Amino acid sequence: MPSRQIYFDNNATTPLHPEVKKELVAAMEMYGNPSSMHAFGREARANVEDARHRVAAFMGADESEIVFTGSGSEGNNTVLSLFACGTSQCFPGMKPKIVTTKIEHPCVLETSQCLVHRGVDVSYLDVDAYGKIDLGQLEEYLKSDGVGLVSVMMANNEIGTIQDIPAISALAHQYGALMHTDAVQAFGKIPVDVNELGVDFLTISGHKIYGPKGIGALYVRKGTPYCPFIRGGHQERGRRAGTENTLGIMGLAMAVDMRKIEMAAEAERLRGFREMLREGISARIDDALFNGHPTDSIPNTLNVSFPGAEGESILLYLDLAGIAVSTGSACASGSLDPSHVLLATGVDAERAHGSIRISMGRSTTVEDVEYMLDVLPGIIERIRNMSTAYIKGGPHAAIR
Amino acid sequence: MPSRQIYFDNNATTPLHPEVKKELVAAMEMYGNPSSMHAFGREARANVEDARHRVAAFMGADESEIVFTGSGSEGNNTVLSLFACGTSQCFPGMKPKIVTTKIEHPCVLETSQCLVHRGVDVSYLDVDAYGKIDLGQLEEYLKSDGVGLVSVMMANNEIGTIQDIPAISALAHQYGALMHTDAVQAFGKIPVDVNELGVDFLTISGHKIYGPKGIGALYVRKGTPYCPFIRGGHQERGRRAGTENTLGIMGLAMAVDMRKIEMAAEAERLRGFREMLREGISARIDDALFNGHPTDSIPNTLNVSFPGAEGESILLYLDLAGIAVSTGSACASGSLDPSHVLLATGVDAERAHGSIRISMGRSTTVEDVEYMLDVLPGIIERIRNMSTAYIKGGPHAAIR
Amino acid sequence: MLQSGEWAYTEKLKEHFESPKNVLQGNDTSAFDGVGMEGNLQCGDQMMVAIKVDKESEKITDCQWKTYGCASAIASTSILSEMVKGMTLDQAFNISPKEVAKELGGLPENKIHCSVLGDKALRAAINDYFIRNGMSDRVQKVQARTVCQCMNVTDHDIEEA
Ligand SMILES: Cc1ncc(COP(=O)(O)O)c(C=O)c1O
Ligand SMILES: Cc1ncc(COP(=O)(O)O)c(C=O)c1O
Ligand code: FES
Ligand code: FES
Repeated sequence: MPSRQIYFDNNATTPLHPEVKKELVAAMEMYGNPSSMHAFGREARANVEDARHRVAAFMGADESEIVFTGSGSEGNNTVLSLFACGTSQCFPGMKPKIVTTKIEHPCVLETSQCLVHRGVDVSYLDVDAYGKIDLGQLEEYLKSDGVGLVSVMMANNEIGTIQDIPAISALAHQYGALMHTDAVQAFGKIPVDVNELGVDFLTISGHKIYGPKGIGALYVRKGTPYCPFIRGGHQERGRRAGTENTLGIMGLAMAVDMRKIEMAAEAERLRGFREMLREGISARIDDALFNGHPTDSIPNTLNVSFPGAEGESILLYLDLAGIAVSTGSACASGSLDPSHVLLATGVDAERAHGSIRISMGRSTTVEDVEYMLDVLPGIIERIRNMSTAYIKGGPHAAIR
Repeated sequence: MPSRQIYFDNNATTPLHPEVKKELVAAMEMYGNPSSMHAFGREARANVEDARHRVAAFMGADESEIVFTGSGSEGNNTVLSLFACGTSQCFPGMKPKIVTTKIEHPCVLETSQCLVHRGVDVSYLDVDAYGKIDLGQLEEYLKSDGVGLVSVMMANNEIGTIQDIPAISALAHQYGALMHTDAVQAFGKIPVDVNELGVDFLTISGHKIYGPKGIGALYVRKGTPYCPFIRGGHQERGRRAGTENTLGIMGLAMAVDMRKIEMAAEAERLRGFREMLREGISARIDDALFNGHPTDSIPNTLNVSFPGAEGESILLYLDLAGIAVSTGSACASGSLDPSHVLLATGVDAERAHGSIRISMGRSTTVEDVEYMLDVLPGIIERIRNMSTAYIKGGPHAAIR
Repeated sequence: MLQSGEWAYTEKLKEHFESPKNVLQGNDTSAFDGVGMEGNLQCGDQMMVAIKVDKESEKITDCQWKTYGCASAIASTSILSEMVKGMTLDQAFNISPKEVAKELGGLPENKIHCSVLGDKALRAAINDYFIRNGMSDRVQKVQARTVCQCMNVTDHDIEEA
């Protein structure tokens, strides 16, 4: 075991907040089914509804607009699948046409691909070099008529780039489309208010905000057509079947409460660390290329490519030094394709393959950042010395 | 608060096993994402795969055949939805015709109804007075050709009746259909072995076996065509997207381990208690009518109707006495329709409305049973005295 | 974490459910001046209300009832039977389910319909009184139940498990 263990992979998942742990331990004693009428059930119901209220409040929503889900992926699947609902009974006036982007999370992209087999038309917006979509292109798609849903993620998980959701919502609504944003990476890192954003649907996930894994929430604006994805019971007002995950729900609400307290100061601090990292890396490593938007970005995330060094090697050498990061590429998830997000920003496959994502969190210290800056240059140098692909100041240097 | 609190609603949900609580507390310290390559991720991965192995082993399955889900409802939705997959790529040779029963859980019945809008043909088998399906009727449906799936629950949640799954599987396979069983209520109460049952799919849920809510597992026999329901990442070998609920998965595995140890002796004990209840109720209360099969039934469950006494009133008077039961009727769920299960067994609406379900669990004691037998007769008498509907020894008495 | 687990309904409702007032003992209603029956067992709710009336003042002097119904039906009819004593037939006829629910301190949304039944049975009893006493002209139609009440219930919140 390395002497230090530093976790720079908070966009993948986060440790439980100490207050969440406490809440979970307390909640373990409560076991009623919120749907039961007896005392055990009523206690569970009261706690679930209290949690719903707290989650809703932090995003400016009404509690009736919150549906608890089993994950961010489920939330996104739920929204997209609405547009393939086979019956006009449950989703009247549904227009089976979706516009989304090339840089969405796989749970949006793969669901979209499946929906095509179910008669839904899907278009993918391009992004610029910073990962931002173009409102002009969106408007063109919207003009072609019949778009039922625009789904654009609020902040990208790999490069951190934040989209202008209020403007996108306004445009979508102007053309009669509904608006969804996957806010899994934005929620709890930057302010998220459903009314300021103007969205009809918004997805969040517990484990990205120091809450439990396996719990999420979906915001559904009052009056928006809806059809359950997991069908069955009357749980969640008939919007999501399955006995409520009371432990997860109470843990999520506590995580949200803590975000409310900690988010602003933490963002400030992490933004400072990120600039330390950016400057330190630039100063100590040749030809480092930063990916994503330099400022319109969630404060904890820094994505950087090192031409000539393959991402997975960097990840594993860092791991040996006790530092956990992820590769921008999907290698980590078992595929060898370079990151679809980086490719969409127009970088070449080599740069995409040679990237790592550093994602900090609430426990990140200045010492962690300094240790990273001490360790990383040696690792990159070592890999590049082994590499067939690195020529110092080579073609990449020019586009830095 | 009443002086005693007795929980007779274990079919709705169960308290966490003390060992599961311990496991959850330990697991809270582990937070890596099992998909991450670094040390944090590898630790989580190892724990998830260990859990998968243990869950698989207890049902005689191979670990590669287990997909962790977010609930029993999700598992059932997943299996049924396969048969509406719009593309032959992911589900070749799919025959969009399902045969199920009239007494399934709402998550099967409502999903079936939705699939009809997606081009799937669904038939519902009748049941006899004990809640058993008729193999002859099943064979007739199968003969009419093109049935892709037979889905029959192993044990019913309301009346406890157990179906002859091995015979049903054999018949399904004889006619080229796949076989699914919803074993949410059977698993952990009676032996469940996927090979003895001969099923291709089998659904379980954590919170019915003293494990966490919001976690379940789906058995998918090797080589069976499959298409993910929640789409996205590569998690669960591409069979279920969403960051793995590590806490839930580890809790589920521990719950399964405990079932392995406790199930057999507990079944014996609860069967005894059930007969005590049945005899005591018969002796002390006029015209009590028992629902479900007298012997082919999960050992913890007793469903009984009291003509002239409405189920919700019984439930709430029992609640005032500190005893938690559920109504067989769906009244408790805010809907006034009488239980679809009881109606399917051929009882009239009044008997269906006047039923309660007593479902015992691992902590049930003989004192609990005696207290119930002390309290229940007075409550029924009281309600019947207020009732417009009870005539002692009336029409119902004859059919007892 | 909330330490709830207390009775979901109001104290008042709980009180009337625990000790319902004016339940008719036995099945004999011959001593009463008007009897009304509403609902049916198929829907899981049936209500019978019997009243005694002072002919002179047309005031209700006694009101007893029986029900096949849930806690809300029991409690709301119990409280209704208290409310109408001393009222004239016209006053009693015009009590709305809302007033009954208010008297109980409120009812959950999905239980409002349960309180309607007692009310309807009371009106039927009043109409019965008019018919028995040759005042058929005073019979007011109780709003016809075209669809079964049960179908209109908002059934989300809670679910069987
Ligand atoms: C027979 C049966 N199937 C499925 C389910 C659904 O399980 P879950 O609550 O985990 O979604 C239940 C219980 O709720 C059940 O009793
Ligand atoms: C942007 C984004 N959307 C959705 C998800 C999926 O969330 P979950 O793992 O809770 O399914 C993730 C993370 O995995 C994500 O980063
Ligand atoms: S009814 Fe099937 S998706 Fe809406
Ligand atoms: S590809 Fe969409 S359901 Fe199989």
